[in-house]
Amino acid sequence: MSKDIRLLQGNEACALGAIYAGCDFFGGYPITPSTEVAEEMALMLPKKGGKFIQMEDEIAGIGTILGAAAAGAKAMTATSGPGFSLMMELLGYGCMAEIPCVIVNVQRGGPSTGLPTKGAQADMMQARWGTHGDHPTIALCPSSVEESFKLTVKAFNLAEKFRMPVILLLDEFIGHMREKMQMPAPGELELYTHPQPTVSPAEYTHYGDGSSVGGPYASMGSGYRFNITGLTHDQHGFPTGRSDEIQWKMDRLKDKIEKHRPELLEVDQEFMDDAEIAVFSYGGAARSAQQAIREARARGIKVGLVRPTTIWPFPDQALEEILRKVKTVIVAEISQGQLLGEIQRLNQTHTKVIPVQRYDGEMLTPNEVLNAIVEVTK
Amino acid sequence: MAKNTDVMEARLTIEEDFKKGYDLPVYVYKPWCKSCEICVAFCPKNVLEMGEDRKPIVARPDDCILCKQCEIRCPDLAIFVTREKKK
Amino acid sequence: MKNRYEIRLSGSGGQGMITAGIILAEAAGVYDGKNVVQSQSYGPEARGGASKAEVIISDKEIFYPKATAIDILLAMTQEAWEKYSSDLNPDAVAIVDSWYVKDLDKPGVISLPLSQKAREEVGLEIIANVIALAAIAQITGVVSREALERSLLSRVPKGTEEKNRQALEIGFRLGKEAKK
Amino acid sequence: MRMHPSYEMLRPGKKFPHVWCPGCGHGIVQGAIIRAVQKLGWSRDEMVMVSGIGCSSRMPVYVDFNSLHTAHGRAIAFATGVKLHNPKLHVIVITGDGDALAIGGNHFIHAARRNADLTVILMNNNIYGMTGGQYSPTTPIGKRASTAPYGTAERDFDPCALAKAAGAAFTARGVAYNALELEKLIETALTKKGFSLVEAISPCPTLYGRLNKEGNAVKMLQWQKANTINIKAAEKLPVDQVAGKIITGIFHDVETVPYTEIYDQIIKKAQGK
Repeated sequence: MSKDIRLLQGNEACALGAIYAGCDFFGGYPITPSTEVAEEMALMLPKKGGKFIQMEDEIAGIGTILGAAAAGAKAMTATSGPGFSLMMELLGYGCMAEIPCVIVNVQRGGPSTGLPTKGAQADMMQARWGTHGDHPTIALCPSSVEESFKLTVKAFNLAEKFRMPVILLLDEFIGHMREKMQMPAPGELELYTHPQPTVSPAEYTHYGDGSSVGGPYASMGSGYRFNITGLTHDQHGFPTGRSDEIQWKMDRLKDKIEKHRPELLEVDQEFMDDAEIAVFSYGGAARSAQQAIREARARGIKVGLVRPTTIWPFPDQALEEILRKVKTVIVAEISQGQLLGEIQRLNQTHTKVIPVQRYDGEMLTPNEVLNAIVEVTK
Repeated sequence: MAKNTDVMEARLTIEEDFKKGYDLPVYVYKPWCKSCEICVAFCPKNVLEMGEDRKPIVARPDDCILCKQCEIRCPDLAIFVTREKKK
Repeated sequence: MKNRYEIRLSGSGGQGMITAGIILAEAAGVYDGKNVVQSQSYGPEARGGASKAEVIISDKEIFYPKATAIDILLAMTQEAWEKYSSDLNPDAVAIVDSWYVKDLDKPGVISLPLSQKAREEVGLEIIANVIALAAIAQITGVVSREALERSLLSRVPKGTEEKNRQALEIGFRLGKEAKK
Repeated sequence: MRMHPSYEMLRPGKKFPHVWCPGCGHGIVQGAIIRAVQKLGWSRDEMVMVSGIGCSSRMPVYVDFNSLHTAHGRAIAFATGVKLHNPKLHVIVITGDGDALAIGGNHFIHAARRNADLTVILMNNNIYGMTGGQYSPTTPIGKRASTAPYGTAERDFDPCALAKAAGAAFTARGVAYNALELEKLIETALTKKGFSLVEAISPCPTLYGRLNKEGNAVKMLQWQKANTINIKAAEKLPVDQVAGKIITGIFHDVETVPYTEIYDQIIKKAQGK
């Protein structure tokens, strides 16, 4: 079979990745710069017998995918900036009710309407803390069109396995640029779909022990009747005010991340074996960092790149080890310092940390990163 | 005080009462009754009245015409007619 | 032959610069097997006013996706020329539309009757972008003729293939004449 | 012996009585819904009850259907997803006047517009009960609420007229007092294709009744009894005898092709069939 190589936008690759992952429901509201995801899904889903619906706003967009997912769909929505803000309440609902779905946020400049057609990386903290209350978060950050495809597939797998919304944190730079990629053949990438319960309906508990990570859970209409609520609930899904049951639920949510960090975390490293300087970057900004470190290496500077593709949960341990190992860390991002704050939190060894930031709607340039690297060596 | 029970407990209690010979045309499952008096007020034959425990009692069972007005209007599913109307 | 080209296609909204960028990127990336990144300006600034698409074509991996020093510039309007011709490489190839771009403040610019030929020979001004792509391919060799044709024909609406082939031929011819 | 006929539809393991106040009309509406579904003989596995937030929205946990208690105002959005993904399911939305018409007003009108195949039971008690008696989009002008201590300055919505204007296939109104008529309206609405609305006027004696000196549950139901006119009777009466009354019955009933069926056509078209 000949290779299927296509020129795709990051947004299109995201939509194609969703289809590859088995997504059969998309609900959303158009917003720049994420709209191509919706347009592609509107075109492709009905061909596969799936459903696309354009809702009246982003709240309805995430609401309708949560409903579809409760009824058994692999569901996705896509949005940007203001739309992501509107989705925050129901993102929390998805965490509490443990409903798998994928939420794509193609980041644009903000706050408010901000820069509809220009990129940013300033929603990292919103992805983590935007909805209220203690809750788990999984967010993935692609740096290329191919990664946009592959991390969308991974987002679906994690959503299904961990029973929760997973955020794909794209940015306008990656979402809108076109690169070629080789389409994975069917079966080439691993797909995960959660198992269905095997116990009798009378014995079934929707939030029973063992169902939080990789365990079975039922869909509405499958013969298992259960209650779902955004209220804090017991293992049957019934609202509770009992502190022991509240504690159980909150620990369940926390533990599914905390006890499974290794399989969630992914940190890409380049030229780090002998590096004395580490550039920490992710998403669109990492493209500039990748070029800058190559130019610096050509000048004989021992610099490497550390690029988390899982940004939440934050890869504390891996980055802390690097902070201990290198002399200087440069944090390159397209925001006023969200990745930086996390690095500073981890920096117990007081390694020198230098921010390189840009937040004028443009990408960081390789020169901006390179200058910072060169400055360190002086 | 109302006691919280689930529907299985309610059914068992009611069945038990019938086994013991309960024979009135209307049954009140008291744990679920909130004493709103709707059943008493809208009974067309004045069969019910409020007891000392603020729950309805079937005071005039012979007057009951099995119309189920109490049953369909009870917000708490705490009262029902125990016999079907003869057709 | 250089191993990396930064190309900017500029004009006004509606002249098909973004489509041209995608066709060029696909030709070089999918059919010629090069590494390629395409980006463009979006939103209100791309409607009506000056619009641009950028393509980077390289034998090596491309990291930073935006153009910084232009090797090939196409300007289809005077406004685009003025807005987007400031960061040309010293040896850059600059091609402009002879009908719309009259004031040239740099030497060595190749001025071609792209829109004029589109109107006169094909009867469709909109197809000037295809003529331009063919001329670029002919003059710079940044993309093969075969790749350009395959990419173009895979993207154009059904029923317009013949007109697009005709436009390609015009562009190749203009390119050859310009090289002499 | 005869058991209470609604008990077979109650959620196993859930403790009763439910959370509603003594005499709250919501329990009467719940009874009417249960009886309507029993009459239709539909399998509980195929029933999905979706609600938002508020007093009425607590209903789904008590009924042994698939149930989805969502966020404030968003029930219809969730329900649209459930139904579109699995059109075989019968989807009932349980909502209140604040939930459906204030925070959820946009979803309400758009579901009617796109003719989402849902049955919305809007339990209208003219007030926010759960949060302590604030005024809602259906609190009549001049009536008191905790946030309208001198009476509201706002006009109220007519949910049935709103839904019809937005494109609903079926609209009807019933009152808790006339639970049998309400049951019949709900049964009819459930069998309708497309977006159907039943507005159930449900007294809130604890807050609305007390704040507006309308008496206890019994007095409020007696008021309903005296002030409700079926639309068929109302049409024959002079206007002055109808003013200020609650009109019940079916207001709007048209045959439509629901959204889910139109989307099936879209799928066929996309697949070139």
